[in-house]
Amino acid sequence: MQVLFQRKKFNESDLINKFSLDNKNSGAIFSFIGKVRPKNQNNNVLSIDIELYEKMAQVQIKKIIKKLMKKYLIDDYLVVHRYGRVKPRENIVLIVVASQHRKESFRFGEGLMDWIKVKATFWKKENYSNSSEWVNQKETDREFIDFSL
Amino acid sequence: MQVLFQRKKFNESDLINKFSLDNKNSGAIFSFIGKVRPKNQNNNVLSIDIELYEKMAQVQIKKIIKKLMKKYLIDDYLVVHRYGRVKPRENIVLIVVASQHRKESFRFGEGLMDWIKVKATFWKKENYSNSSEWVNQKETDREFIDFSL
Amino acid sequence: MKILYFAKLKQLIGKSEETICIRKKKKISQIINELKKRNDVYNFAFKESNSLQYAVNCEYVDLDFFVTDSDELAIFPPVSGG
Amino acid sequence: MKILYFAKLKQLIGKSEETICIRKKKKISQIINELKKRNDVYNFAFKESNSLQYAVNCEYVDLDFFVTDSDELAIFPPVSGG
Repeated sequence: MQVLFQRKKFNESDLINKFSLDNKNSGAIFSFIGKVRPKNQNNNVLSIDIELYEKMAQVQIKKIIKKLMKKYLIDDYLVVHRYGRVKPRENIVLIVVASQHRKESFRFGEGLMDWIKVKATFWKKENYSNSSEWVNQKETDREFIDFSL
Repeated sequence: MQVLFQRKKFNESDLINKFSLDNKNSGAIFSFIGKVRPKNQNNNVLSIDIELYEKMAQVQIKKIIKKLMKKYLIDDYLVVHRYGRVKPRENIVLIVVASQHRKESFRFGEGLMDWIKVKATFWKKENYSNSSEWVNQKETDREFIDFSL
Repeated sequence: MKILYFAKLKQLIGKSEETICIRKKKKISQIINELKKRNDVYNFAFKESNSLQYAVNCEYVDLDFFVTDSDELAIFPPVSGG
Repeated sequence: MKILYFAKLKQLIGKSEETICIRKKKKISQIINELKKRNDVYNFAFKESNSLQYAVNCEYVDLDFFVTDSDELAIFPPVSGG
Protein backbone atom coordinates (compact mmCIF):
# COMPACT_ATOMS: atom_id res chain seq x y z
CA MET A 1 0.00 0.00 0.00
CA GLN A 2 2.45 2.60 -1.20
CA VAL A 3 2.39 5.77 -3.26
CA LEU A 4 5.90 6.72 -4.38
CA PHE A 5 7.09 9.76 -6.29
CA GLN A 6 10.63 9.55 -7.57
CA ARG A 7 13.05 11.10 -10.05
CA LYS A 8 14.82 7.84 -10.77
CA LYS A 9 13.84 5.39 -13.47
CA PHE A 10 12.31 2.22 -12.14
CA ASN A 11 12.19 -1.28 -13.54
CA GLU A 12 8.50 -1.97 -13.77
CA SER A 13 8.82 -5.73 -14.02
CA ASP A 14 11.01 -5.97 -10.92
CA LEU A 15 8.36 -4.03 -9.04
CA ILE A 16 5.51 -6.14 -10.44
CA ASN A 17 7.42 -9.29 -9.58
CA LYS A 18 8.08 -8.19 -6.03
CA PHE A 19 4.48 -7.06 -5.66
CA SER A 20 3.18 -10.39 -6.91
CA LEU A 21 5.43 -12.27 -4.47
CA ASP A 22 4.27 -10.01 -1.64
CA ASN A 23 0.68 -10.92 -2.54
CA LYS A 24 1.05 -14.65 -2.91
CA ASN A 25 -2.53 -15.39 -1.97
CA SER A 26 -4.20 -12.99 -4.38
CA GLY A 27 -5.89 -14.46 -7.42
CA ALA A 28 -5.51 -11.42 -9.65
CA ILE A 29 -2.72 -8.92 -10.29
CA PHE A 30 -3.53 -5.94 -12.48
CA SER A 31 -0.85 -3.60 -13.70
CA PHE A 32 -0.62 -0.51 -15.83
CA ILE A 33 2.53 1.16 -17.08
CA GLY A 34 2.44 4.61 -18.65
CA LYS A 35 5.45 5.50 -20.79
CA VAL A 36 6.71 8.55 -22.67
CA ARG A 37 5.83 8.27 -26.33
CA PRO A 38 8.62 9.45 -28.64
CA LYS A 39 6.19 11.42 -30.80
CA ASN A 40 3.23 13.63 -30.06
CA GLN A 41 1.32 14.73 -33.16
CA ASN A 42 4.35 14.52 -35.45
CA ASN A 43 6.61 16.36 -33.06
CA ASN A 44 9.66 14.43 -31.92
CA VAL A 45 9.71 14.55 -28.15
CA LEU A 46 13.32 14.73 -26.93
CA SER A 47 12.41 14.63 -23.26
CA ILE A 48 9.67 15.66 -20.90
CA ASP A 49 9.89 17.55 -17.64
CA ILE A 50 7.40 16.60 -15.00
CA GLU A 51 6.65 19.17 -12.33
CA LEU A 52 5.15 18.02 -9.05
CA TYR A 53 3.32 19.59 -6.13
CA GLU A 54 4.21 16.69 -3.91
CA LYS A 55 2.20 17.34 -0.78
CA MET A 56 -1.03 17.82 -2.71
CA ALA A 57 -0.43 14.88 -5.04
CA GLN A 58 -0.07 12.63 -2.00
CA VAL A 59 -3.23 14.04 -0.42
CA GLN A 60 -5.25 13.68 -3.62
CA ILE A 61 -4.10 10.17 -4.49
CA LYS A 62 -4.63 8.91 -0.94
CA LYS A 63 -8.11 10.42 -0.98
CA ILE A 64 -9.02 8.65 -4.22
CA ILE A 65 -7.58 5.39 -2.95
CA LYS A 66 -9.66 5.65 0.20
CA LYS A 67 -12.81 6.07 -1.86
CA LEU A 68 -11.92 3.25 -4.23
CA MET A 69 -11.12 0.91 -1.33
CA LYS A 70 -14.59 1.46 0.09
CA LYS A 71 -16.07 0.39 -3.22
CA TYR A 72 -13.74 -2.41 -4.32
CA LEU A 73 -12.27 -5.18 -2.23
CA ILE A 74 -8.57 -5.35 -2.98
CA ASP A 75 -5.59 -6.89 -1.21
CA ASP A 76 -2.87 -4.38 -2.02
CA TYR A 77 -1.78 -1.59 -4.37
CA LEU A 78 1.37 0.19 -5.46
CA VAL A 79 1.61 3.50 -7.28
CA VAL A 80 4.90 4.89 -8.58
CA HIS A 81 4.98 8.20 -10.45
CA ARG A 82 8.11 9.92 -11.67
CA TYR A 83 8.92 13.60 -11.79
CA GLY A 84 11.80 15.62 -13.19
CA ARG A 85 13.30 14.86 -16.59
CA VAL A 86 12.06 11.73 -18.31
CA LYS A 87 13.20 10.42 -21.69
CA PRO A 88 11.07 8.93 -24.46
CA ARG A 89 10.28 5.23 -23.94
CA GLU A 90 10.96 5.50 -20.21
CA ASN A 91 8.15 4.77 -17.80
CA ILE A 92 6.30 7.59 -16.06
CA VAL A 93 3.75 5.81 -13.95
CA LEU A 94 3.12 2.32 -12.62
CA ILE A 95 -0.03 1.09 -10.91
CA VAL A 96 -0.22 -2.46 -9.59
CA VAL A 97 -3.25 -3.88 -7.80
CA ALA A 98 -3.84 -7.28 -6.19
CA SER A 99 -7.26 -8.74 -5.44
CA GLN A 100 -9.00 -12.06 -4.99
CA HIS A 101 -11.12 -11.66 -8.13
CA ARG A 102 -10.09 -9.87 -11.27
CA LYS A 103 -12.88 -7.31 -11.58
CA GLU A 104 -11.94 -5.60 -8.33
CA SER A 105 -8.38 -5.09 -9.54
CA PHE A 106 -9.52 -3.82 -12.91
CA ARG A 107 -12.01 -1.33 -11.48
CA PHE A 108 -9.63 -0.14 -8.79
CA GLY A 109 -6.63 0.19 -11.10
CA GLU A 110 -8.48 1.87 -13.92
CA GLY A 111 -10.43 4.15 -11.58
CA LEU A 112 -7.24 5.16 -9.82
CA MET A 113 -5.51 5.99 -13.10
CA ASP A 114 -8.54 7.99 -14.26
CA TRP A 115 -8.50 10.08 -11.10
CA ILE A 116 -4.73 10.56 -11.11
CA LYS A 117 -5.06 12.03 -14.61
CA VAL A 118 -7.33 14.84 -13.41
CA LYS A 119 -6.50 15.29 -9.72
CA ALA A 120 -2.87 14.43 -9.02
CA THR A 121 -0.74 17.57 -9.18
CA PHE A 122 1.74 16.67 -11.90
CA TRP A 123 2.38 18.75 -15.01
CA LYS A 124 4.18 17.61 -18.12
CA LYS A 125 6.23 19.80 -20.42
CA GLU A 126 7.37 18.29 -23.70
CA ASN A 127 10.76 19.35 -25.04
CA TYR A 128 11.21 19.36 -28.81
CA SER A 129 14.39 20.21 -30.72
CA ASN A 130 13.73 23.98 -30.87
CA SER A 131 10.95 24.56 -28.39
CA SER A 132 8.97 23.13 -25.53
CA GLU A 133 5.33 23.06 -24.63
CA TRP A 134 3.20 22.37 -21.57
CA VAL A 135 0.87 19.43 -22.10
CA ASN A 136 -2.82 20.20 -21.82
CA GLN A 137 -5.15 18.04 -19.81
CA LYS A 138 -7.27 15.97 -22.18
CA GLU A 139 -10.98 16.74 -22.35
CA THR A 140 -11.65 12.99 -22.47
CA ASP A 141 -9.77 12.40 -19.23
CA ARG A 142 -12.30 14.50 -17.38
CA GLU A 143 -15.10 12.44 -18.85
CA PHE A 144 -13.67 9.14 -17.65
CA ILE A 145 -13.78 9.83 -13.95
CA ASP A 146 -16.48 8.25 -11.86
CA PHE A 147 -18.06 11.07 -9.88
CA SER A 148 -20.22 8.66 -7.90
CA LEU A 149 -17.19 7.96 -5.74
CA MET B 1 0.80 -10.96 -31.17
CA GLN B 2 0.97 -14.41 -29.62
CA VAL B 3 -1.36 -16.83 -27.87
CA LEU B 4 0.62 -19.49 -26.02
CA PHE B 5 -0.60 -22.52 -24.11
CA GLN B 6 2.02 -24.23 -21.99
CA ARG B 7 2.47 -26.68 -19.14
CA LYS B 8 5.52 -24.90 -17.77
CA LYS B 9 5.46 -22.14 -15.20
CA PHE B 10 6.36 -18.77 -16.64
CA ASN B 11 7.90 -15.72 -15.05
CA GLU B 12 5.29 -13.05 -15.63
CA SER B 13 7.60 -10.13 -15.05
CA ASP B 14 10.21 -11.39 -17.52
CA LEU B 15 7.46 -11.63 -20.11
CA ILE B 16 6.06 -8.20 -19.28
CA ASN B 17 9.55 -6.72 -19.40
CA LYS B 18 10.32 -8.26 -22.79
CA PHE B 19 6.91 -7.21 -24.10
CA SER B 20 7.46 -3.64 -22.92
CA LEU B 21 10.87 -3.52 -24.61
CA ASP B 22 9.38 -4.96 -27.81
CA ASN B 23 6.84 -2.13 -27.73
CA LYS B 24 9.13 0.78 -27.01
CA ASN B 25 6.94 3.31 -28.73
CA SER B 26 3.69 2.45 -26.98
CA GLY B 27 2.43 4.84 -24.33
CA ALA B 28 0.49 2.28 -22.31
CA ILE B 29 1.15 -1.29 -21.21
CA PHE B 30 -1.70 -3.14 -19.50
CA SER B 31 -1.19 -6.48 -17.86
CA PHE B 32 -3.26 -8.99 -15.97
CA ILE B 33 -2.00 -12.03 -14.12
CA GLY B 34 -4.39 -14.71 -12.87
CA LYS B 35 -3.00 -16.97 -10.15
CA VAL B 36 -4.17 -20.04 -8.26
CA ARG B 37 -5.60 -19.05 -4.91
CA PRO B 38 -4.62 -21.40 -2.09
CA LYS B 39 -8.16 -21.47 -0.74
CA ASN B 40 -11.57 -21.71 -2.31
CA GLN B 41 -14.44 -21.31 0.12
CA ASN B 42 -12.49 -22.64 3.08
CA ASN B 43 -11.14 -25.62 1.17
CA ASN B 44 -7.38 -25.81 0.97
CA VAL B 45 -6.50 -26.24 -2.67
CA LEU B 46 -3.44 -28.49 -3.00
CA SER B 47 -3.23 -28.20 -6.76
CA ILE B 48 -5.40 -27.69 -9.78
CA ASP B 49 -5.49 -29.63 -13.02
CA ILE B 50 -6.31 -27.66 -16.12
CA GLU B 51 -7.69 -29.56 -19.07
CA LEU B 52 -7.44 -28.02 -22.51
CA TYR B 53 -9.07 -28.52 -25.89
CA GLU B 54 -6.21 -26.81 -27.62
CA LYS B 55 -7.39 -26.45 -31.18
CA MET B 56 -10.69 -24.89 -30.14
CA ALA B 57 -9.13 -22.63 -27.52
CA GLN B 58 -6.83 -21.19 -30.20
CA VAL B 59 -9.75 -20.71 -32.60
CA GLN B 60 -11.93 -19.05 -29.98
CA ILE B 61 -9.26 -16.73 -28.59
CA LYS B 62 -8.11 -15.66 -32.06
CA LYS B 63 -11.72 -14.96 -32.99
CA ILE B 64 -12.25 -12.73 -29.94
CA ILE B 65 -8.97 -10.95 -30.56
CA LYS B 66 -9.98 -10.23 -34.13
CA LYS B 67 -13.22 -8.65 -32.94
CA LEU B 68 -11.50 -6.65 -30.21
CA MET B 69 -8.86 -5.38 -32.65
CA LYS B 70 -11.57 -3.99 -34.90
CA LYS B 71 -12.93 -2.03 -31.98
CA TYR B 72 -9.78 -0.96 -30.14
CA LEU B 73 -6.56 0.37 -31.59
CA ILE B 74 -3.73 -1.53 -29.96
CA ASP B 75 -0.06 -2.06 -30.83
CA ASP B 76 0.48 -5.60 -29.58
CA TYR B 77 -0.81 -8.34 -27.27
CA LEU B 78 0.44 -11.48 -25.59
CA VAL B 79 -1.67 -14.22 -24.01
CA VAL B 80 -0.16 -17.10 -22.06
CA HIS B 81 -2.40 -19.73 -20.47
CA ARG B 82 -1.17 -22.81 -18.67
CA TYR B 83 -2.64 -26.28 -18.62
CA GLY B 84 -1.82 -29.46 -16.73
CA ARG B 85 -1.04 -29.40 -13.03
CA VAL B 86 -0.67 -25.99 -11.42
CA LYS B 87 0.14 -25.29 -7.79
CA PRO B 88 -1.38 -22.65 -5.50
CA ARG B 89 0.19 -19.20 -5.94
CA GLU B 90 1.48 -20.09 -9.39
CA ASN B 91 0.26 -18.10 -12.34
CA ILE B 92 -2.37 -19.52 -14.68
CA VAL B 93 -2.88 -16.78 -17.21
CA LEU B 94 -1.10 -13.67 -18.39
CA ILE B 95 -2.49 -11.02 -20.71
CA VAL B 96 -0.33 -8.08 -21.77
CA VAL B 97 -1.50 -5.36 -24.13
CA ALA B 98 0.33 -2.34 -25.58
CA SER B 99 -1.37 0.72 -27.01
CA GLN B 100 -0.79 4.40 -27.61
CA HIS B 101 -3.45 5.51 -25.12
CA ARG B 102 -4.39 3.68 -21.97
CA LYS B 103 -8.11 3.17 -22.53
CA GLU B 104 -7.55 0.98 -25.58
CA SER B 105 -5.30 -1.35 -23.60
CA PHE B 106 -7.74 -1.50 -20.70
CA ARG B 107 -10.76 -2.26 -22.87
CA PHE B 108 -8.90 -4.77 -24.98
CA GLY B 109 -7.27 -6.58 -22.06
CA GLU B 110 -10.35 -6.70 -19.89
CA GLY B 111 -12.61 -7.67 -22.80
CA LEU B 112 -10.21 -10.42 -23.81
CA MET B 113 -10.12 -11.82 -20.29
CA ASP B 114 -13.92 -11.69 -20.05
CA TRP B 115 -14.30 -13.68 -23.25
CA ILE B 116 -11.59 -16.17 -22.36
CA LYS B 117 -13.52 -16.94 -19.18
CA VAL B 118 -16.60 -18.09 -21.09
CA LYS B 119 -15.30 -19.20 -24.50
CA ALA B 120 -11.77 -20.57 -24.23
CA THR B 121 -11.88 -24.35 -23.78
CA PHE B 122 -10.07 -24.78 -20.49
CA TRP B 123 -11.49 -26.62 -17.48
CA LYS B 124 -10.16 -26.45 -13.95
CA LYS B 125 -10.33 -29.21 -11.39
CA GLU B 126 -9.37 -28.36 -7.84
CA ASN B 127 -7.60 -31.03 -5.79
CA TYR B 128 -8.15 -31.00 -2.03
CA SER B 129 -6.58 -33.33 0.53
CA ASN B 130 -9.23 -36.05 0.21
CA SER B 131 -11.18 -35.17 -2.90
CA SER B 132 -11.24 -33.11 -6.03
CA GLU B 133 -13.88 -31.05 -7.77
CA TRP B 134 -14.45 -29.55 -11.19
CA VAL B 135 -14.78 -25.79 -11.03
CA ASN B 136 -18.07 -24.38 -12.27
CA GLN B 137 -18.21 -21.44 -14.60
CA LYS B 138 -19.31 -18.37 -12.70
CA GLU B 139 -22.71 -16.92 -13.48
CA THR B 140 -21.19 -13.44 -13.25
CA ASP B 141 -18.58 -14.24 -15.87
CA ARG B 142 -21.32 -14.72 -18.44
CA GLU B 143 -22.74 -11.32 -17.54
CA PHE B 144 -19.46 -9.50 -18.11
CA ILE B 145 -19.05 -10.28 -21.77
CA ASP B 146 -19.78 -7.63 -24.33
CA PHE B 147 -22.13 -9.20 -26.84
CA SER B 148 -22.02 -6.16 -29.09
CA LEU B 149 -18.68 -7.44 -30.38
CA MET C 1 -18.04 -38.63 -36.88
CA LYS C 2 -15.52 -37.98 -34.13
CA ILE C 3 -16.94 -37.00 -30.74
CA LEU C 4 -14.68 -35.44 -28.10
CA TYR C 5 -15.52 -35.32 -24.40
CA PHE C 6 -13.89 -33.00 -21.90
CA ALA C 7 -13.59 -32.39 -18.19
CA LYS C 8 -16.31 -33.89 -15.99
CA LEU C 9 -18.10 -35.38 -18.99
CA LYS C 10 -14.94 -37.21 -20.06
CA GLN C 11 -14.61 -38.49 -16.51
CA LEU C 12 -18.22 -39.70 -16.40
CA ILE C 13 -18.11 -41.40 -19.78
CA GLY C 14 -14.64 -42.77 -19.15
CA LYS C 15 -13.10 -41.80 -22.46
CA SER C 16 -11.96 -38.67 -24.21
CA GLU C 17 -13.16 -39.52 -27.70
CA GLU C 18 -14.99 -41.99 -29.86
CA THR C 19 -16.15 -42.29 -33.44
CA ILE C 20 -19.72 -42.90 -34.50
CA CYS C 21 -21.04 -43.33 -37.98
CA ILE C 22 -23.84 -41.07 -39.21
CA ARG C 23 -25.15 -41.58 -42.73
CA LYS C 24 -26.90 -38.29 -43.32
CA LYS C 25 -27.01 -35.03 -41.43
CA LYS C 26 -28.42 -35.28 -37.96
CA LYS C 27 -29.27 -32.88 -35.15
CA ILE C 28 -26.94 -32.97 -32.15
CA SER C 29 -29.94 -33.51 -29.87
CA GLN C 30 -30.76 -36.68 -31.81
CA ILE C 31 -27.21 -37.94 -31.38
CA ILE C 32 -27.39 -37.28 -27.65
CA ASN C 33 -30.65 -39.23 -27.43
CA GLU C 34 -29.09 -42.17 -29.20
CA LEU C 35 -26.04 -42.08 -26.93
CA LYS C 36 -28.25 -41.96 -23.84
CA LYS C 37 -29.97 -45.18 -24.95
CA ARG C 38 -26.66 -47.04 -24.99
CA ASN C 39 -26.39 -47.62 -21.26
CA ASP C 40 -26.70 -46.11 -17.78
CA VAL C 41 -23.29 -44.45 -17.99
CA TYR C 42 -24.22 -42.42 -21.07
CA ASN C 43 -27.74 -41.86 -19.78
CA PHE C 44 -26.34 -40.38 -16.58
CA ALA C 45 -23.61 -38.37 -18.29
CA PHE C 46 -26.10 -36.66 -20.61
CA LYS C 47 -28.86 -36.31 -18.02
CA GLU C 48 -28.52 -32.55 -18.07
CA SER C 49 -27.70 -32.16 -21.71
CA ASN C 50 -29.02 -28.60 -21.66
CA SER C 51 -26.31 -27.48 -19.30
CA LEU C 52 -23.58 -28.95 -21.49
CA GLN C 53 -21.93 -27.06 -24.32
CA TYR C 54 -21.52 -28.22 -27.90
CA ALA C 55 -19.00 -27.28 -30.54
CA VAL C 56 -18.68 -28.41 -34.12
CA ASN C 57 -15.29 -27.93 -35.71
CA CYS C 58 -14.27 -25.58 -32.87
CA GLU C 59 -17.32 -23.30 -33.09
CA TYR C 60 -20.02 -23.19 -30.43
CA VAL C 61 -23.40 -24.48 -31.64
CA ASP C 62 -26.64 -25.48 -29.95
CA LEU C 63 -28.48 -28.78 -29.72
CA ASP C 64 -30.46 -28.05 -32.89
CA PHE C 65 -27.35 -27.85 -35.03
CA PHE C 66 -27.03 -30.44 -37.82
CA VAL C 67 -23.80 -32.40 -38.10
CA THR C 68 -22.50 -34.74 -40.79
CA ASP C 69 -20.04 -37.63 -40.61
CA SER C 70 -17.03 -35.46 -41.44
CA ASP C 71 -17.60 -33.07 -38.52
CA GLU C 72 -15.81 -33.04 -35.20
CA LEU C 73 -18.30 -32.70 -32.37
CA ALA C 74 -17.04 -31.66 -28.94
CA ILE C 75 -19.23 -31.90 -25.84
CA PHE C 76 -18.25 -30.42 -22.49
CA PRO C 77 -19.43 -28.56 -19.38
CA PRO C 78 -19.16 -24.75 -19.47
CA VAL C 79 -15.50 -23.77 -19.56
CA SER C 80 -13.74 -22.56 -16.41
CA GLY C 81 -10.27 -21.39 -17.42
CA GLY C 82 -8.51 -18.09 -16.89
CA MET D 1 -0.74 33.79 3.07
CA LYS D 2 1.53 31.64 0.97
CA ILE D 3 0.69 31.36 -2.72
CA LEU D 4 2.23 28.62 -4.85
CA TYR D 5 2.39 28.72 -8.64
CA PHE D 6 2.98 25.70 -10.84
CA ALA D 7 3.77 24.76 -14.43
CA LYS D 8 2.98 27.34 -17.08
CA LEU D 9 1.69 29.80 -14.49
CA LYS D 10 4.95 29.64 -12.55
CA GLN D 11 6.80 30.22 -15.82
CA LEU D 12 4.64 33.26 -16.70
CA ILE D 13 4.87 34.85 -13.28
CA GLY D 14 8.55 33.99 -12.94
CA LYS D 15 8.41 32.55 -9.44
CA SER D 16 7.14 29.47 -7.72
CA GLU D 17 5.80 31.11 -4.57
CA GLU D 18 5.21 34.33 -2.73
CA THR D 19 3.62 35.48 0.47
CA ILE D 20 0.88 38.08 0.69
CA CYS D 21 -0.77 39.42 3.78
CA ILE D 22 -4.55 39.23 4.12
CA ARG D 23 -6.15 40.64 7.22
CA LYS D 24 -9.54 38.95 7.11
CA LYS D 25 -10.99 36.17 5.01
CA LYS D 26 -11.12 36.91 1.32
CA LYS D 27 -12.46 35.20 -1.77
CA ILE D 28 -9.83 33.75 -4.07
CA SER D 29 -11.37 35.72 -6.97
CA GLN D 30 -10.69 38.93 -5.05
CA ILE D 31 -7.07 37.97 -4.50
CA ILE D 32 -6.68 37.23 -8.20
CA ASN D 33 -8.11 40.64 -9.06
CA GLU D 34 -5.65 42.34 -6.77
CA LEU D 35 -2.73 40.38 -8.22
CA LYS D 36 -3.82 41.29 -11.75
CA LYS D 37 -3.64 44.97 -10.86
CA ARG D 38 0.01 44.68 -9.87
CA ASN D 39 1.46 44.72 -13.38
CA ASP D 40 1.21 43.39 -16.93
CA VAL D 41 2.91 40.12 -16.02
CA TYR D 42 0.29 39.20 -13.43
CA ASN D 43 -2.50 40.61 -15.56
CA PHE D 44 -1.45 38.39 -18.44
CA ALA D 45 -0.82 35.32 -16.27
CA PHE D 46 -4.32 35.49 -14.76
CA LYS D 47 -6.06 36.55 -17.94
CA GLU D 48 -7.92 33.28 -18.13
CA SER D 49 -8.37 32.75 -14.43
CA ASN D 50 -11.39 30.54 -15.06
CA SER D 51 -9.30 27.91 -16.77
CA LEU D 52 -6.85 27.75 -13.88
CA GLN D 53 -7.29 25.48 -10.90
CA TYR D 54 -7.19 26.48 -7.25
CA ALA D 55 -6.35 24.49 -4.16
CA VAL D 56 -6.34 25.50 -0.53
CA ASN D 57 -4.30 23.32 1.79
CA CYS D 58 -4.14 20.60 -0.87
CA GLU D 59 -7.88 20.46 -1.58
CA TYR D 60 -9.43 21.68 -4.81
CA VAL D 61 -11.68 24.73 -4.37
CA ASP D 62 -13.27 27.24 -6.72
CA LEU D 63 -12.81 30.98 -7.12
CA ASP D 64 -15.57 31.73 -4.60
CA PHE D 65 -13.73 29.99 -1.79
CA PHE D 66 -12.69 32.15 1.18
CA VAL D 67 -9.09 32.00 2.38
CA THR D 68 -7.40 33.37 5.47
CA ASP D 69 -3.81 34.36 6.11
CA SER D 70 -2.83 30.94 7.46
CA ASP D 71 -3.92 29.07 4.33
CA GLU D 72 -1.71 27.81 1.55
CA LEU D 73 -3.19 28.71 -1.81
CA ALA D 74 -1.95 26.88 -4.90
CA ILE D 75 -2.80 28.05 -8.41
CA PHE D 76 -2.04 26.05 -11.52
CA PRO D 77 -3.28 24.96 -14.94
CA PRO D 78 -5.21 21.68 -15.08
CA VAL D 79 -2.89 18.82 -14.20
CA SER D 80 -1.41 16.59 -16.90
CA GLY D 81 0.43 13.77 -15.18
CA GLY D 82 0.14 10.02 -15.54
